[in-house]
Amino acid sequence: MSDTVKLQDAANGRAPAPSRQILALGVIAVLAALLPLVASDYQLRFVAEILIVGAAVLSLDLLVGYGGLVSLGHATLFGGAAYAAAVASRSLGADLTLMVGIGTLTGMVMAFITGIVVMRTIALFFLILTLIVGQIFWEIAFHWRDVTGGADGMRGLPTLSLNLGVTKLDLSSSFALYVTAAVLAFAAWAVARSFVNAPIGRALIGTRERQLRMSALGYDIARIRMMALLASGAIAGAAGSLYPFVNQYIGPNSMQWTFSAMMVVMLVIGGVGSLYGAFIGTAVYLGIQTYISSYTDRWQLVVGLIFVLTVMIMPRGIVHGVGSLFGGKGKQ
Amino acid sequence: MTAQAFSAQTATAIAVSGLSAGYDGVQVLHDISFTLQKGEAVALLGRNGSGKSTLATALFGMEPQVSGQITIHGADVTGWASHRIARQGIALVPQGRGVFPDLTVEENLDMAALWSRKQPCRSWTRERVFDSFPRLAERRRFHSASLSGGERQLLAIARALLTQAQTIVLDEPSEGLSPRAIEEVIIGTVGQLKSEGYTLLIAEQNMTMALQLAERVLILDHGTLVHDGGSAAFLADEALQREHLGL
Amino acid sequence: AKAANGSLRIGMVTSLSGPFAGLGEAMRDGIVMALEEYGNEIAGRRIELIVEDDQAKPDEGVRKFRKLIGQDNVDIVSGVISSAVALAVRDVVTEAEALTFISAGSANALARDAASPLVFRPTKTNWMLGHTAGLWAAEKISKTGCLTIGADYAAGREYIGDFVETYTAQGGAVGQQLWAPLGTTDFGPLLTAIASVQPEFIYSFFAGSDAVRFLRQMKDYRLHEKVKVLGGGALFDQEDVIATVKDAALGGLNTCNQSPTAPASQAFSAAYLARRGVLPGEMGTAGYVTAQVIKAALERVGGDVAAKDQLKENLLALPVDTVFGPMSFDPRNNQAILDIYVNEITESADGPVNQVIHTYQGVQDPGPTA
Amino acid sequence: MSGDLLRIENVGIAFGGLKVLTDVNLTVKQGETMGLIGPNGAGKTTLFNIVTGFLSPSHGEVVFEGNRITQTRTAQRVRMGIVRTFQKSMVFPDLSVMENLALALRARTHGYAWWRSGAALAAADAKALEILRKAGMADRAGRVVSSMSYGDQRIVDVLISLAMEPKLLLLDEPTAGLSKAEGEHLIEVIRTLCGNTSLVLVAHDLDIVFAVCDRVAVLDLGRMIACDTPDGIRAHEGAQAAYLGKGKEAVQ
Amino acid sequence: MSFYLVQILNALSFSMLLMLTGLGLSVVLSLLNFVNLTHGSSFLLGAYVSIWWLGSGAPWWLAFPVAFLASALAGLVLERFPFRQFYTRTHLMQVLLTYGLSVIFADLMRWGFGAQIASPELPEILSGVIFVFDMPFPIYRLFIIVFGAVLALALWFVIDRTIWGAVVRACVTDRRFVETLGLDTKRIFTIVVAVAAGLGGLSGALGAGVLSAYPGLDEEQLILALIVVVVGGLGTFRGTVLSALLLGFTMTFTKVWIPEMSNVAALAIMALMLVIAPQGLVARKVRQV
Ligand SMILES: Nc1ncnc2c1ncn2[C@@H]1O[C@H](COP(=O)(O)OP(=O)(O)OP(=O)(O)O)[C@@H](O)[C@H]1O
Ligand SMILES: Nc1ncnc2c1ncn2[C@@H]1O[C@H](COP(=O)(O)OP(=O)(O)OP(=O)(O)O)[C@@H](O)[C@H]1O
Ligand SMILES: [Mg+2]
Ligand SMILES: [Mg+2]
Repeated sequence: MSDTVKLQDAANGRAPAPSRQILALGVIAVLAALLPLVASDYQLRFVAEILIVGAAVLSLDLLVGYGGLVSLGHATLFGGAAYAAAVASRSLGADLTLMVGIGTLTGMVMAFITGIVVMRTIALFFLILTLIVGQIFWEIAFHWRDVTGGADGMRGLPTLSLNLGVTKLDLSSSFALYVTAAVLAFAAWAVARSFVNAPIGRALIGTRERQLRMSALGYDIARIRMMALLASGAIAGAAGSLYPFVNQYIGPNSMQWTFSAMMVVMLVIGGVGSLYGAFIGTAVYLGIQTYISSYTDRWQLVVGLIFVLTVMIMPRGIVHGVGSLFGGKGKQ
Repeated sequence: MTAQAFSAQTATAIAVSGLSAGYDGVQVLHDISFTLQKGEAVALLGRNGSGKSTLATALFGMEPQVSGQITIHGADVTGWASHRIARQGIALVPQGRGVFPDLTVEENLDMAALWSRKQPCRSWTRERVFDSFPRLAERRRFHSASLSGGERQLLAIARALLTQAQTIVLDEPSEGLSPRAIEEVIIGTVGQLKSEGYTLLIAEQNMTMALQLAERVLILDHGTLVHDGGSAAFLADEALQREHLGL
Repeated sequence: AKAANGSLRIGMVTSLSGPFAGLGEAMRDGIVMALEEYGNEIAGRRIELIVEDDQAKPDEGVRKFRKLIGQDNVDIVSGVISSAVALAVRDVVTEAEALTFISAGSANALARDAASPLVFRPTKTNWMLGHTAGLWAAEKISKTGCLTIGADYAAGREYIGDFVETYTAQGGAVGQQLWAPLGTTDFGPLLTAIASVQPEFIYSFFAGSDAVRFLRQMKDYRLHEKVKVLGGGALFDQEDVIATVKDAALGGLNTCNQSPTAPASQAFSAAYLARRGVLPGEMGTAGYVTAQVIKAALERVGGDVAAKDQLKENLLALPVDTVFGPMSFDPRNNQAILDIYVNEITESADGPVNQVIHTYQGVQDPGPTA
Repeated sequence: MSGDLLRIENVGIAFGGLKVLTDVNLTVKQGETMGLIGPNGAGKTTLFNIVTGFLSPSHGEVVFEGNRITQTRTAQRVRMGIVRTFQKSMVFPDLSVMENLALALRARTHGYAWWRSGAALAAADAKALEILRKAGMADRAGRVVSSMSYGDQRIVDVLISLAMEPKLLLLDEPTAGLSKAEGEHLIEVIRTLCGNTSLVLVAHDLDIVFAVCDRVAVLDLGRMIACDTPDGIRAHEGAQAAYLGKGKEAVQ
Repeated sequence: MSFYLVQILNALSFSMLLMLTGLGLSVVLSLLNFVNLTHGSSFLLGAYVSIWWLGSGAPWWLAFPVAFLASALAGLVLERFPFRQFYTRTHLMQVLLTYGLSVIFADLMRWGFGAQIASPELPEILSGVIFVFDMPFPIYRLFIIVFGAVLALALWFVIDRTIWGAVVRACVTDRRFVETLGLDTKRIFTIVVAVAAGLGGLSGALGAGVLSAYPGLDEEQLILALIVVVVGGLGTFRGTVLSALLLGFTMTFTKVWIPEMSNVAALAIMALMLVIAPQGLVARKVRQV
């Protein structure tokens, strides 16, 4: 029996033993708990933003890393949910559970609509079709001035709160926002991980590897892809629902293709197919963008160089790159 | 400097010494040395995974080489780019056919003749190929992806011929061919080549067929060259066959 | 929290990349120019300027404002070209109670329901330009044969809407209204439509590369000689547009809070020309004006930036002399009340230039009541 | 009727005016092993494509267990129990052998499941391992398929199909590229693993075909020219001419 | 009547502009299967170079070959390093690499040519108008239509009608086997990438007369080009032309009839095309099994 288990692990590429994983999670939890003690308000809020955007990037990893489906329309799932939450909050108030619920649902609905359109395409065709569908959504948000505020976006939103029945917890402080984002990020990771380790996740990998073979095995490719899209949309939507409350603002930029492209870049920098790499990529991207530009006018040059160097030196992202630097083998 | 010019200079077609090669990290071939004289037909036998294909592609500089030296028609080609090696007058019929699927049959053939089109002596022309393989003539404007497995194999062989190379490495040419096609194409056409003075290295699983053509046998086992000798002696030695080929 | 005589930090967020990069550079040069003139010292305090890039994206703008306030501890924040960014940061600076000077983002809302106690706007609102253009058109051009064409986004809608409202209130009648998506590359189809309508004049709002392409293609289709163009200031921005399209702009009319030939701007225009090789457009001037207003505000409280209420009261009390012209602030919304120029593009020694042909004095946005 | 698993009725197909199959009729009985031979380009693979739904015929019907399936989608047919292998082996190159098999094993039970008990998964994995043991490949279970030799990849390809537990298994030259010994070994594996599955075997190695098949059908130029027991085919003049060429030493 | 005639001419010239932008990209993408996002940079470089050339007083018609050469040279250098290492990598890696490069180039060009919008001074012969009945139509746009058509024909001939197009396509399937036929694939790739970049520059030079040049134009054009090429279908040249015409005509006529929905309509048409033909308008149908 024991050799069965070993073989199975090798086969599935679940490299780290459970104990090591628990250790890693513990370390992260401790660091996360310590952060508020050392970070300023501004920095905490920045981390919260990283976690929220990171969760959306992680949901993109489901499609890119496991399904081989590079989407240039992912921001619409995120931004669409953000708009839905923002619009709802105006009349219903910004209760956390309500917002996340609405966001998740919107994300899934938009993923479903996108899915129906893009289902039969792959590779570059998928990329372009998601781009086009995303831009159509964007155009709608951009022109539906009565609801979305058009190019100016929406401001003046209520602050986020959590209704606990007896009391109402105000979540507008940086600290509360950070905690909320951290919980969301963890939940997103856990959901995504359970997805990729479940049979559906492996089937998704199968469609990436050899679509024809999958249909010869009797799998319904469209169904697998749709499920991945829905899962991804749900996570992106949940993340998106918090986004308006980080800045008390939501604008069409959060749905634009440039934001989708940014998410892809974040993902690749962090490491495709590792899930948690999404957070690292997001942190690095937002970090350099926010800090380097203070030092030099040529910051775009620096950012470009970083992209180029990343793919040349760490083709599989920071997650694997750093791993191999320290002698870890990373999974093959 | 044409391939013919090279073949004239020397009697050896392929000389390999101390060749080790493999894929990232995994060494597949271990210290292999052998020589093919001009005009020889040699069979390369071995079980699945013993490294026949690796050896064939390594000759063309397609696999990362660890050590050793490869000489083709008198020139030391170690470390050369594949196309330069090919221009020494050696051609490959890759395993699994390796035809270019979204090109038509004609385009596949024209491409093969592209480099050698300015050569003075061209023994194989498109017309001669179509004469020898009427099936391909019928399908000349079809994408080669639409061909059946065996038809692709024919195309791969025809393509190698059109490069005008005098030395041809065939990696499992009989795979997927019907008995009649083996008869006509391999024994017939390839056998004809042999009598025209071509040098042939034939990696095969179909021992019967290989031995009909080859007068010498090389056996690979786990990436090591374990036997190099005449066909007759090999056929007689059942212990050898059992040990390395599992017959 | 800092000693009144320590150095004082001014943060400016502007667009140094993205579609407004050229404008952002000009704005930055404007404020730097002013500060250099002041010897980097205002009201006895050394000035430290920190400039950040918002890429013309609201999210990025918010992040940069937060950074300036939360990490760099600046005393004053300023800048912003895009209206969307200005609106996006409104709640952030309000919550942080940061002293804010919006140099250029001109959405009407910031003078209305989005006005905020510590956010000053030493520049125009879109309404001020659309409204004056409506007045001018009805009075001086024609009450008929008007066609409007504008960029189809928030600012374009505001300009055209405000123009149409005033123009029709003055008895004008608007004919066809055309819209072009933001970032339109080919105006050909719309220009052909204009050619077939043959309007008396058109009122138009485009900015940046859209404006350049619109004017150039007007000329390509030989419409610039046939149809009078009246536009929002950005359509004929001296530095951003006219310097590029040159004689394709000749004969154009615009209403703008800035003009390189306005009396208040004479000295500045010369200095700017010497420094950057072009006459100033709105953004370069806006950068400079921001510094002028900050200087006035600080001097009126002796450099004590912590006394925000005092500063506000003193700033609202008296007009400030700026290169835009005399500027007073509306106590309801901290919005500047400005002279609006009607400029005509005429040939000059320095090439085509915005020549003031009329001045509407003391134009005030309707403000929160609108 | 009860014994007929698959009936191919008057099937024909043409590509751009080129008739590849003409009025092909063929019946595969329950539990039978049928050989399908014919020269290169005769249309064997094309016939498989039609039966599995990768192509739809210009005319004719495919009937499986009494149901017309000519218009049924591939995935649906697989779930009905028609499984094939590919002439050019088609595996999941970047996955391990185990994962390759697991994908096949889960396909019909819980391939889309998100939540599934560990026990169910372990059971499937154990089954995969069992299959590998029987095929003598248990030691290579964790190998990434793309790093295996060509022959081994072919075996994996066949194992994937067997893991589906099909009612009808179409094998397209499974032994091509394998040595005689290995080919025989593979056939052995197939026979031990497939139980009472009906097989259609395309192969150019007549020794194997004649040894394992109950009946043999011969395709030539898209027409079915014979369908008989191995002995009958050996004696069949037309089959001889079409398939074996003049020198007949390939048949002992 | 003349209104519609001119609108058709408008649509044609805009389509040609789209097609020109897509040409170079189409070559690398469908022949080499390499996602080259620096194509927008080539376009912008060509635009700047031609503007500079036209302003310098040198013979105007040389501006186009010069722009071609400048961009081709840049492409040549890039091909040597680092494109060469990336042909066999995944599209995603190619995207990140070339995107990073395009960001670098955008910044370098901004450094060199400034952030201000630049427009070329067209020569006298190209800046007039012709009148279709009574409606004006710029000669420069006619020039674009003719030039584009000629270029498209030439490329179509080389790619679809000579063996060299086939050779390059074969390289994508398996470069190693092309090498065994004695063909120097490295050189082939270098030439293709350089020519494609040159085409990008050339179309930038032509486009500048309509679009002007400014930081950000590279990205705008790149996205349009990507959409045009991919919707057209990879591996064929006709597809790019077809989809450029489709997009050009849709955008032109919706701008007149439903201006607010113009972009949505154009995007929706392109999406519809991909839904109907998931492999692009013109796809090579290849037997799969
Ligand atoms: N791309 C690759 N990466 C890693 N290992 C490989 C690769 N290709 C082959 N191998 C390994 O190299 C060894 C030799 O393979 P090769 O294909 O040369 O064998 P072969 O003798 O041609 O077998 P066959 O008769 O099955 O074609 C095998 O053990 C195989 O696992
Ligand atoms: N999509 C297609 N387009 C054009 N011709 C095709 C297509 N598919 C098959 N053909 C032709 O049909 C014929 C039969 O092909 P098929 O692959 O069925 O042969 P086969 O009997 O399997 O041969 P082999 O033993 O060589 O594999 C071939 O001549 C092939 O060229
Ligand atoms: Mg081999
Ligand atoms: Mg076949």
